[in-house]
Amino acid sequence: MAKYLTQRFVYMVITLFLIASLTFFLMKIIPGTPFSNASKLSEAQLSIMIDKYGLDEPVPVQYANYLLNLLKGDLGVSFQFNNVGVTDIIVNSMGPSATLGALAILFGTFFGIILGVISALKQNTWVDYSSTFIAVLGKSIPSFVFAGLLQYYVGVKLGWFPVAFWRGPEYMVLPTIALAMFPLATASRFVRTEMIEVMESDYITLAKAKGASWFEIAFKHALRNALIPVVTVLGPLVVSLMTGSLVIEKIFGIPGIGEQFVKSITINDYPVIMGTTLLFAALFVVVILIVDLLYGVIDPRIRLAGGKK
Amino acid sequence: ACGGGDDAGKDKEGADKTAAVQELKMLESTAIPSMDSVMAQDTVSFTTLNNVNEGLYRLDPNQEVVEGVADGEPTISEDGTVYTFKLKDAKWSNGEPVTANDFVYAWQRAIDPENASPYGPYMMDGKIKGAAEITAAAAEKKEYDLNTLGVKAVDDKTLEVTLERPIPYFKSLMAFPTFYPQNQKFVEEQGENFGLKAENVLYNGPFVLTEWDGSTDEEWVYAKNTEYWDADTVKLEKLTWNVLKESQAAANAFETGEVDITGKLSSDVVPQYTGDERLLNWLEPTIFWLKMNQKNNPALKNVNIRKAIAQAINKQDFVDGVLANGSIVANYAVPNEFVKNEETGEDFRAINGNELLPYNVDEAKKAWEAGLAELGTDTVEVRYLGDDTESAKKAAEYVKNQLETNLPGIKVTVESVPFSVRLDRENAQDYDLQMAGWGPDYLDPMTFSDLWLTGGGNNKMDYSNEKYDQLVKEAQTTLAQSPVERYEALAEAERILIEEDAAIAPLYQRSSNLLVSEKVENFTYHLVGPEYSFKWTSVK
Amino acid sequence: MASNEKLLEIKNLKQYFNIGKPNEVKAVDGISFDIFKGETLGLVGESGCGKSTTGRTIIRLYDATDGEVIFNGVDVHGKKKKQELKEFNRKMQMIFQDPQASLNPRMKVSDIIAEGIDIHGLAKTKEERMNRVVELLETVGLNKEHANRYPHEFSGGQRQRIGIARALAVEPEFIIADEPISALDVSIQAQVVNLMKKLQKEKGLTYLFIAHDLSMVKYISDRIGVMYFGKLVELAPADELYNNPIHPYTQSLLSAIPLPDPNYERNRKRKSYNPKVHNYSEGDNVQFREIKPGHFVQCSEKEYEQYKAQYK
Amino acid sequence: MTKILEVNDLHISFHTFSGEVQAIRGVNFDLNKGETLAIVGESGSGKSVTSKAIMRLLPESNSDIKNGEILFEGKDLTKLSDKNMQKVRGKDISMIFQDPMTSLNPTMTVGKQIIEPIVKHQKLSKAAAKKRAIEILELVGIANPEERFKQYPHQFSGGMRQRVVIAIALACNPKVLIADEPTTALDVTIQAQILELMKDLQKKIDTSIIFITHDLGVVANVADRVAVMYGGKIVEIGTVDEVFYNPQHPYTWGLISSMPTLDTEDEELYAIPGTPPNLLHPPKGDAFAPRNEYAMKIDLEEQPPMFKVSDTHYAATWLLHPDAPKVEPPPAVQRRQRQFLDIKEGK
Amino acid sequence: MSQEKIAKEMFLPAEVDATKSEEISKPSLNYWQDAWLRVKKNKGAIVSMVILVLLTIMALVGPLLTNYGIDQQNIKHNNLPPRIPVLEKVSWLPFDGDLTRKNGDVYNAYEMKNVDNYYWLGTDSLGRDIFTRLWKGTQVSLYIAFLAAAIDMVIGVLYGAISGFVGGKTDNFMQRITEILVGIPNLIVVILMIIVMDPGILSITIALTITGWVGMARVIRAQVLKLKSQEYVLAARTLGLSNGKIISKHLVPNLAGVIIINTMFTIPNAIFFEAFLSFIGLGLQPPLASLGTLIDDGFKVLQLYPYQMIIPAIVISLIMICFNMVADGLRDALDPKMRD
Ligand SMILES: Nc1ncnc2c1ncn2[C@@H]1O[C@H](COP(=O)(O)OP(=O)(O)OP(=O)(O)O)[C@@H](O)[C@H]1O
Ligand SMILES: Nc1ncnc2c1ncn2[C@@H]1O[C@H](COP(=O)(O)OP(=O)(O)OP(=O)(O)O)[C@@H](O)[C@H]1O
Ligand SMILES: [Mg+2]
Ligand SMILES: [Mg+2]
Repeated sequence: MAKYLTQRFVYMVITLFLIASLTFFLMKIIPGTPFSNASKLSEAQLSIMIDKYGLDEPVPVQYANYLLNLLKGDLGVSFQFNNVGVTDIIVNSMGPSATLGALAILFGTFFGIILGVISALKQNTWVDYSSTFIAVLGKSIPSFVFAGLLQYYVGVKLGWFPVAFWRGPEYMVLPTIALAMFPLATASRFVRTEMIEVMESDYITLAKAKGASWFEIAFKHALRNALIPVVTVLGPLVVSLMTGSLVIEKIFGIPGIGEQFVKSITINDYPVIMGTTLLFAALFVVVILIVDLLYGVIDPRIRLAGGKK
Repeated sequence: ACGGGDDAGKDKEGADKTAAVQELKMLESTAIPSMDSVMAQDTVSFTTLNNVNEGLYRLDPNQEVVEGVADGEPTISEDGTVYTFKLKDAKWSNGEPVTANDFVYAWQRAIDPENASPYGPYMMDGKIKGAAEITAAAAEKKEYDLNTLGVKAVDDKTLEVTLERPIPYFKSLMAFPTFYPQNQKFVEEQGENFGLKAENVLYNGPFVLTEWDGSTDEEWVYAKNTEYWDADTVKLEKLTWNVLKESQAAANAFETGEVDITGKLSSDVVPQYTGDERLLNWLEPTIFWLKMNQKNNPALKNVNIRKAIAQAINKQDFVDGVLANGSIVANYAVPNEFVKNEETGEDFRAINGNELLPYNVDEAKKAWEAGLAELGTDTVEVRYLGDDTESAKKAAEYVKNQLETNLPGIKVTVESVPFSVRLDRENAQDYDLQMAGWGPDYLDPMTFSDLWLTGGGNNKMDYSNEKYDQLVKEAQTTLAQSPVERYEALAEAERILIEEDAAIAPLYQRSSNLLVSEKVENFTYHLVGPEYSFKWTSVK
Repeated sequence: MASNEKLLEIKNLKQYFNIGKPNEVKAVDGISFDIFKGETLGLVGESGCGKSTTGRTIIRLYDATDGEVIFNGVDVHGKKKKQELKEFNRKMQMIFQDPQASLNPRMKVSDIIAEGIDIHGLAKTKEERMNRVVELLETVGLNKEHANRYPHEFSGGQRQRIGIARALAVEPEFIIADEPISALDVSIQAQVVNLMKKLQKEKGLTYLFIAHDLSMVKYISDRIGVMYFGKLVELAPADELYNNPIHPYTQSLLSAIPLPDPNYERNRKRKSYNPKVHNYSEGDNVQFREIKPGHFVQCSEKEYEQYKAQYK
Repeated sequence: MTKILEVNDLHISFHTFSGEVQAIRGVNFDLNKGETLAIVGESGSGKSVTSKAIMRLLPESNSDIKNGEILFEGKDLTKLSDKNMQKVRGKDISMIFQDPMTSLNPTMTVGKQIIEPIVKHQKLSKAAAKKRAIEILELVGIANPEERFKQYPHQFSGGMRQRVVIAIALACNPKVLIADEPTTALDVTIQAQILELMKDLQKKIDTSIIFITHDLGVVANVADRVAVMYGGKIVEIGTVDEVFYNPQHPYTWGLISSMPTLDTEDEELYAIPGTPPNLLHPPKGDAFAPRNEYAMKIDLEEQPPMFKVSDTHYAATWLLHPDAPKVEPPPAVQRRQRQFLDIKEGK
Repeated sequence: MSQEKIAKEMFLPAEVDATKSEEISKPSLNYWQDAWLRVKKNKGAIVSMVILVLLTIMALVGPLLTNYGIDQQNIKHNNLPPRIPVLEKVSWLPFDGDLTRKNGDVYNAYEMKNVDNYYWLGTDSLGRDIFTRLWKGTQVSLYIAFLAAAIDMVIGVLYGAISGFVGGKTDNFMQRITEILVGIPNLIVVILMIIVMDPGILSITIALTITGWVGMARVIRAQVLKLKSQEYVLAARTLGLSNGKIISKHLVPNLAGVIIINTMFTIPNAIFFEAFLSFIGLGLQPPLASLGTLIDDGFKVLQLYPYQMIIPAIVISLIMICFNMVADGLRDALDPKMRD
């Protein structure tokens, strides 16, 4: 296990290194300056600013500096915010995004799983068809449309929940629902397919033969096995939530990292772009690792074999 | 500001019965990037600074320059280049007095190349004596001395400023946050942290900033500054800000009472509120125009072609049908309702009116034929550079369609790029037509006129007309102190620019729209620099 | 039937998997035996003992870890030219266990059977090719209507016969049959076994017949080898092995097989095998030794003496 | 001898893409207390469907019990509510499946899987159930039961897993145990152990066993009585000696003589020609007729009824009709019949 | 036995031809025909296919059915709701040109603007005919989807097949690469690619492709690994078939099902992703429209002119639903596990 983890760790570091390098060089190709009011600056002034941010050094030197700073855990300073460290920006805006993402994934997968289980058990009945319909809608309606509709109809028209901001639990309801639609749909589709397959397996027949009730069969025996492949899609799902949340954050005025990221892209705030990319990537590889470890939790065969093969 | 909280609490209780609670909620489109007046470079920062700090002067609800820290009018030297300001007994929120040295310190910081303040040199170079030299020296990596900047504390309460040349609008410039004072001791104490959070800033304005956790915080609060010299005027006890970028969401939040004032709304949302009294609409001094780059495309060197393009776009349809937000057709290069002649009180636009090379398909076609004949071709291909925002894309589609419909033989390729890329390509002059907008930083036509000087920093389209240059130069120098002639010179320059040379093709002057709840009284917006002042605002 | 001419000599063949890794498997661990022209050598043993691996290594599906496979006097695993390889591929063929998995579901029966013909250019024209296919189909008891059908349309027994036809198409001398009947129904097994026997008679084929159904193995084989954990533990003529099993594992195996004879079953006593009974020590030279003429057993020197005395 | 289970005129169909598969077309048999009834027959003849029907484990979506009753201690299982059926399953009737590798839940400890029916049906406390489970594990010959209790199926070898499956099936001392090819996936040596184990346990708890297999050797080993199925019907049923030594149905003949015994010599094996019937369109007459070299015209026209051979022995072939001509069974069968006479005399 | 007497001659030996029982009564069907039969039984899939075909046809001919050009603007006619001749008389259908104000007033936009034309699905803010643009947008969205799917198919299939077939060190190495690629969040690559390149269909497609193929590659690799050790492949090797032939004759045809199914799932993803990119402003260049940009445009005026979003949203949802249904149907039909 320890060996497996070390190996994974090495891959993670390599991945992150590659991503860091890739973004760094991409940043160098991207046209445009990071100075938002460049049109108002004189040449002399621009050169002073370029000098200050070290953008005039040869690219390899910049690269080396960047990597060195990275090693020290220093992600640099934002261009858009005066003197604000990228780390601070990320730390501050991560909170709402993480909360929202976590809520959505919990809510989405939870209901997705329930929906999936039900439609698998009631295969080819109206229950199944309507949950299929919900799932397909959830996958086909872009989340921003969904968010807009929720905001207007549930927020403004019905007035059930606040329409924007991030101040407390009631503020989380609408964005969570909007963001959860996709994982919900994905999870429910996956669970359904897997459940149907699992329900046909011998050990389920054996469980039936033992006299287990359908509830026990579905939730004690089948679900766990059906979840093994679902966990695989969970990883990318978590990441798709981060990307999805960028839209949701925009619509609901949530001070999250997705919004921050898009903004930094539009104004070429290199340090923030690179920092956020690295963070996303790091999150991603960690999530994938967690998913792999989760496999072990769910599936004892893998746990004891010491890692997935 | 100690004890201020308690007072506010008391007031609130009392107010419940007698008067309305003096609290409002407002929206902004982004968080506050900087609370260091020297480093600030965006409207959100400027607006905040304007409400929690104060310079020598400030703008009032009528866009007039009124007293800030300065006590009365400055004394101006004969040649109009030395200004001496007397200061009031204003206080910083830590109790220290605001002194002349605070201004000197702040201005020097702003010009100091070490800090690379984006606005310092922009606001000072060519205006404050010695500023341009410092910047130039630093750019060439030479020695420079901050003390050569033309600003001096004669004593604690007297500030002397030396200008490069007479600047008629200098007083209004003093309302701009880059020229605000800073408490040297506090700034140096704070070091790196200065301006990062609410507690790392000193306040001398009508409000203090509370609950601001730094640049990523999307919710912040103004509280009344009881130490402010004019605290009696300030009614509002608390103003809560939130960031909400999507206009529709903002309108939704407004509808549910979540906020009392929205930020500026995009034009998509505005039509929903046509005829609604809560919709506040005013004309911004921001013009959008097509820059026609004469560098690359030979066709655009031809004045007839440019005239054809300028006259071929139905601007009225565009502002009515597409924008539908109160924006108006612009057949000019200096905005309407922007500046008035000090002497006559007449709007600058009164001179040239709104008829410089207006939409006229027949004329456009004529010019087009003529131009094509001169070029000896019958097709012209142009690249159109624009932003990649929704509204910019819409404008692009419209312009492309208009040109291609009205000018047979033209082919427009639209390139929508992110803002930073557009700037980059503008700097590289890598475009044919560019949809760009310009908003002023101070209240003077010059902020628009000097754009088109030969080799000017913002020309970036190889436009050059000696007569134009001469007129603008005169306005900057010899005519600086004779407002009427000066305006006439600038108006003539504008006429040359548009009517004779068709250097740019103005499209529209933008209008701002926001939703303001009926209970808000004296909501104050500005045309340059900071966007809003809440000093005079109250709740009904 | 069987001659004394060696068709195949296997010398100390080893096949290890995942060498050097923690999950190294010594699937075949040094086995030696000969197969004579025209005979059927049966190979039995419990699941996972390396029977299939032996077969697959012989036919070069795996590269042997060590040892030699000499076919018609030529080392199969030596370096080979393309042409030689092709020749070898023609001479030696294989029939697989799972009649479902061994036929490409996307190919027509005629193409499956003709695959070898195509590869080796055994038919000049389309017609000739088709004639060959029909001939082969008839050889295995199917008819030409079947040629244009897909494998899933056939029953298990029919599929297995198609597999045999495919092997026969290249006119091999030697066929490795890896459990050709274990996936088939009892009522159909006989069809295949009869067919294999018939083909052997007609074409003088040599078989390596891998199975774990001992009564069928005994029925079809001339000699039988018993494998245990990658090693050959006993090799003897079929009757001899059944009547006089020497190695304790063979004895245990034989005693475990139920026969369709209730009376016999009521009296059968099962012996169990524990490898510890050998009590081999470090220095024991455990080897394949001939106890009786043609009857080989894996044993130590001591056991050898003991067996010899016992089975005079 | 008390009848514990009785299956009467069972007809089962499946609705599939291609149409209605008449998998079971009138099956009758009964099971006595304490006996082992083996059901043999080739693949697809309906053995598993019959057993699943008893357990009511057929897929609800496409299976259809068209007719017949399954009487367990007098009550008709086909009419029980789902709830009541759950009480029967695992407690009164339990089942062992073919593949030990797939019939255990890979994500549940073995112990939990054994405990489940005990807690459910015997209403024991968790602790008591665990004790019982460990006893049973010991009973089926698993060493270190405490240790093994906590392990997962993949940590068990195939033979051990099958023992666990048996342990589960026996956990509540069922009255009927249905074993559907319980040893097919196992090695002969392990198979032998499992068979011995089952026989031992049967003696201890006096269960009736329905043992499904197509290995006649195994049948000979375990069965008291044998039912031979073909094409969705039972074509011959009798005691093990009767079926093995005096088979009457030509299919049974084929089956028995296609297996070489250890002393079958060089002669060609008897092979049943052709392929099994397509139950989508079952033939009008005897399903076996197309493969039957003794077929008569009536075989093609009408399905044969069960003819009584002895009190315990019945076969469904027109050959037993008094009007039918006497035919010579294949040599292997004749040999067996002779053996049968010997045995009878020996008694 | 209560049977009537059976005639004697019935007991005469019957002519049974054993070979006859080897005959196969079913008509010969190859894999695809068989799969098609199954798909045909799946009504949802068939209806979906028909809808998709119709949508594709409309995407091609739709823009030609009106007199309006894709980019033909008439600002005076902007923001008109749908109005269709004849159907406008049917009061419960939303094709009468009526609009509802925020305060609930209903007015006829056509009358108000004095427009006589019929815009079947209304006009947008630039006065362009939505019907025309809708089909153009569908065309572009489908194009993006198919292109992305095609590239994904080529790269993913090749990569996976090579990795799986060659195996050993190569496989190990290639696996590491995909692992790392998977480690890079999709969105980041896409966004970075799009800002580095000029925005437009091509860059969207390339961006989509860069990471999109990994999933396919993994599936294919797993499948190839499985197929590689299938006995029929072994059989071909014992016959001396070359690797190339093994791939083309044995592997590729057996991978086809998996490839098709995967592609069916890729397509809606691509469409969805393009819509998402449009929303964050990284989508197509005007005046080109895709369903994504149409929805995005419409979204902005949802409260005023709901039809501008609802119409393209219906089409995109329809496409998504149909592809999902077809994919599900194909999976059921092509998956060997589901065969009876
Ligand atoms: N390609 C391979 N890689 C790793 N191990 C393998 C491979 N092929 C076979 N083995 C291992 O080698 C051993 C022998 O396997 P083999 O298939 O030869 O057994 P067998 O006697 O044919 O068994 P069965 O009767 O089940 O077919 C087994 O432990 C198996 O797991
Ligand atoms: N769920 C099902 N759907 C459709 N047909 C089925 C189903 N289950 C069984 N059948 C059909 O019923 C018939 C009898 O099947 P059954 O499983 O009982 O055979 P079996 O005698 O157990 O065979 P085997 O020895 O292969 O296990 C077969 O033709 C089979 O195809
Ligand atoms: Mg094998
Ligand atoms: Mg079965």
